[in-house]
Amino acid sequence: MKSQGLMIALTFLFAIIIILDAFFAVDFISAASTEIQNWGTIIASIALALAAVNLIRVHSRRIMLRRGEWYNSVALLLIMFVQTAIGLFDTSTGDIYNFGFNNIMTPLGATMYALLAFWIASAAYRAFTARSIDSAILLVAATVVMLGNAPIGESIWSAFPGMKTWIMDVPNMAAQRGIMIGGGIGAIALGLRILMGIERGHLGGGGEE
Amino acid sequence: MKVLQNVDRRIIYLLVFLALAIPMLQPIGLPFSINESSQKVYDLVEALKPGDVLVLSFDYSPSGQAQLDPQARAVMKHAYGKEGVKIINVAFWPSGPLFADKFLGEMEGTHDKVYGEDYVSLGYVAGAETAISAFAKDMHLAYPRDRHGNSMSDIPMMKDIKSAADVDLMISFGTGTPGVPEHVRQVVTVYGTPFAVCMNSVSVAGNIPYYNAGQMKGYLNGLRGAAEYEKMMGEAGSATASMDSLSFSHLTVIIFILIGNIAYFADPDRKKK
Amino acid sequence: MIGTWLAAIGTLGLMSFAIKENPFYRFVEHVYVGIGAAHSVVMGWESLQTKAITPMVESADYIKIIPLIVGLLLFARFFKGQMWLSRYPLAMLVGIGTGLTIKGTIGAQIINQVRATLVPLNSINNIIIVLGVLTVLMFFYFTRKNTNPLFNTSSRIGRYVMMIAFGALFGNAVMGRMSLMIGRVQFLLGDWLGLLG
Amino acid sequence: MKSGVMFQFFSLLIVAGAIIFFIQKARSGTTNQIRTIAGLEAIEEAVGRATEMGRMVHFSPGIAGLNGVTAAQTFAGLETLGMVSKLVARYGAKIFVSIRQPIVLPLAEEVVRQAYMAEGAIEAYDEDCVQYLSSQQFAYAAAVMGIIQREKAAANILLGGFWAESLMIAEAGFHAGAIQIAGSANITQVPFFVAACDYVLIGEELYAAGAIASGNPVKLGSIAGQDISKLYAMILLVIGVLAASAGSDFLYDLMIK
Repeated sequence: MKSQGLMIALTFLFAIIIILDAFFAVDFISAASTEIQNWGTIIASIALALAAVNLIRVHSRRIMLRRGEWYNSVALLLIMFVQTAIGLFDTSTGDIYNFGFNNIMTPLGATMYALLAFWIASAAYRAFTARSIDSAILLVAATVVMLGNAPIGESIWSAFPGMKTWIMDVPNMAAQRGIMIGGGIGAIALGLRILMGIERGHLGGGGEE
Repeated sequence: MKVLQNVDRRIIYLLVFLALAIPMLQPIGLPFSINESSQKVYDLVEALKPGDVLVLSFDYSPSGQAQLDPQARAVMKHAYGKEGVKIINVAFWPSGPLFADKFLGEMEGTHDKVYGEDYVSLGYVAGAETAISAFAKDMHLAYPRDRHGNSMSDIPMMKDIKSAADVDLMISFGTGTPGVPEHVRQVVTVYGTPFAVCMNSVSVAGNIPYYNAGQMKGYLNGLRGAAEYEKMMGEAGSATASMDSLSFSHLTVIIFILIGNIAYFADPDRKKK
Repeated sequence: MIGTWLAAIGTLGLMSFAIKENPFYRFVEHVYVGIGAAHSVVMGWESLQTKAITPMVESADYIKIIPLIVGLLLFARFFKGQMWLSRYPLAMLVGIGTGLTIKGTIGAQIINQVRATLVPLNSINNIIIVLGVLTVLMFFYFTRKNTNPLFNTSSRIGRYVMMIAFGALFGNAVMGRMSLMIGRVQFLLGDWLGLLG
Repeated sequence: MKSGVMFQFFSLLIVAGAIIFFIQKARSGTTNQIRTIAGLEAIEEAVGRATEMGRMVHFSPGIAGLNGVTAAQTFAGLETLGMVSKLVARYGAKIFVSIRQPIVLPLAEEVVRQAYMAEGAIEAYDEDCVQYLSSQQFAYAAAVMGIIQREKAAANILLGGFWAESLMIAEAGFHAGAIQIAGSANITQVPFFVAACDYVLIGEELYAAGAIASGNPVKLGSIAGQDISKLYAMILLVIGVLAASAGSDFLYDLMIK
């Protein structure tokens, strides 16, 4: 059963059930589509543990070989095991679990990306220049949008919010729609290449913008 | 001019920090207007009638919390104050349910909704777009139990609510993927559910076509959107308090771009680079 | 109280990266990765209870054993030579995902978007919108000769329209990034130091 | 058929048909002409300049891995890396490739080695020119910034999936005075590239660049099929807008049939 053909057939079958269900009202296809989508959520639930297993492998090796900053690996695994244990016994609605979530995970996650405020200011100062027509248009539009967003813009000139709204709803909308249509066609093409068995080894991803 | 280009980056960081911190300590309270897109979100919630079903989907993580928390707080307060509206809290990001719990905890005693009768927390289901699609298609099969372990069939308010077609308004608090496109693809397009979004600022520009096409009926833009919602509710909160900081940090960035460009164009070595 | 201090120490630890990459930063970063992974496991387990265990125990829906076993095959990748087994759950997930993308995209992102652009050319804004969408599509039209004047002009216009859009994106990104830092500064000055009214 | 989806269904048939047809046609050897992509053309100039100045070319294929929807960007980045390293080998310049995902490292090494081999310059290939720096997003960015500044890179080429680190790396390259060529399909990062770089590949241009650089017929065929689908959207648009201007909503109504 190592055959790639079988896997591609499986992928194809699951995809076609969902596509048919979208366009045709057939009871057993609808039921099958509902069932496999719920299967998908079950498999995805299990997949959430993969990262943890991977971390255990990487960091336990680092600790055993006393490589690099192995004590950080100890900290990583320790907090991972403790918080997981609390979560499994106390559930994620429990007070102890929420203590860790609210006082460790949330502030750290929030700070990680908050640093971008610094990076963007420094890049604005040192690198963002209007050296071509492209970048000149971009910087002018960006400045107007910034003045439309920040309350101080309104205090300087009451027309800024209106200008911002126009940029967002007219030229920005048009460009984003063109990109969206092109990107949508690209996504369908990628899907077709997967179903044709040409493109392999994809798994849906996602993250913070 | 060379000096201007070689200012230590840490000085820039410090200036940004001060631009944020000083207005917090010495607020001036610059006035701000309400964007039409935010007004629409408020009006959608305001127009909910007794018996209407509202779904609140918590699709963000700690990284987006600074923008999404104030939005969610304001919108939830508004929604839970609407008499007779049935509210379903769900999440398609793993941190979502914990945020929802936090706000429900804060609001305890301020509303007269009863768990199971008027509102329910379904919690998180993995699978991103697949989970969204499964939820929209059949909530009872997608969530055999709620977040507290109660069987779905034992929850009185869910008796007549089967799919997204029974929902009168869906609001997503979202910062990334899965987010707006996934909800539009699997919920709005299929069931025609009215949909509004509270999102982080970075996502706004790219999602505008959905707003223009009516697939998204309204949206809040980041912290500014939250402040506008607080203003419409008539209750200034943390977002309103941060508007001066937002103003001065923007001003700092604009001034930096100006100085950077002056230095760049005044640099005689520029052509030889 | 202890919680606020913990959060403040962590916040400052990560912020110290702005001054210089340092050992304390790396320690805090490891803690973050650890607790983040724990959160995924816990929420994954609760999702699994909701989706697979409850139906099997309460409604005797034993067919859920199939995805459960197939899902466990994901871990086969950690055993030498058994990697191929973990491709079965992936094949299923990819199949479902691809199906949902294809059927969702054609309506939401293509047909409905084109439809919303079918406006009469009776105002400047409508003309800009129609021309904008068309020229941006032209810009992304790749299989053509470089000498085609119609395409060259229109894709240049498309490029400029996109630059305005990128400016809008940029402006909003600045607001987003600043808001994140505002959240942290509010925490440090208010919740931790108690300096804010 | 369910109500309201007929037009979508037939459109899907047209789009899918065009894409499949052109992929099959390309597989059987038909080639398509593709418009030039300015950023891709500029790579030769950038490598030439680095050679003259005796400073290195920095390349990053982004921070995405080989799984998930963003993998396509990594592959497009690696395909262009092949072209970049051939030019580097031909001119006798120096290249440094920064890697964030361990799984991408062996692939990138192989691409560079193959390129040196193809140019008959394998003895000039430096094993350390492809390096894994860190798996953590910002630690990776900090390491890349350090390298670009220390070595005063003459060219900075960033092609692949980039997220929040994009502007940090682009700022470092700008400050080092490098010619910067960047591209990503993550539209949210493109504005920062436009503001700080000399040439930018926008969105799908990245995939087209990868297809051109590698000459992969399936990808080239897919691009041709996608273009036909875009043409279909444009035709609908033109007809519908003209009709709407003349007061007829027939297409507008037909599309929700």
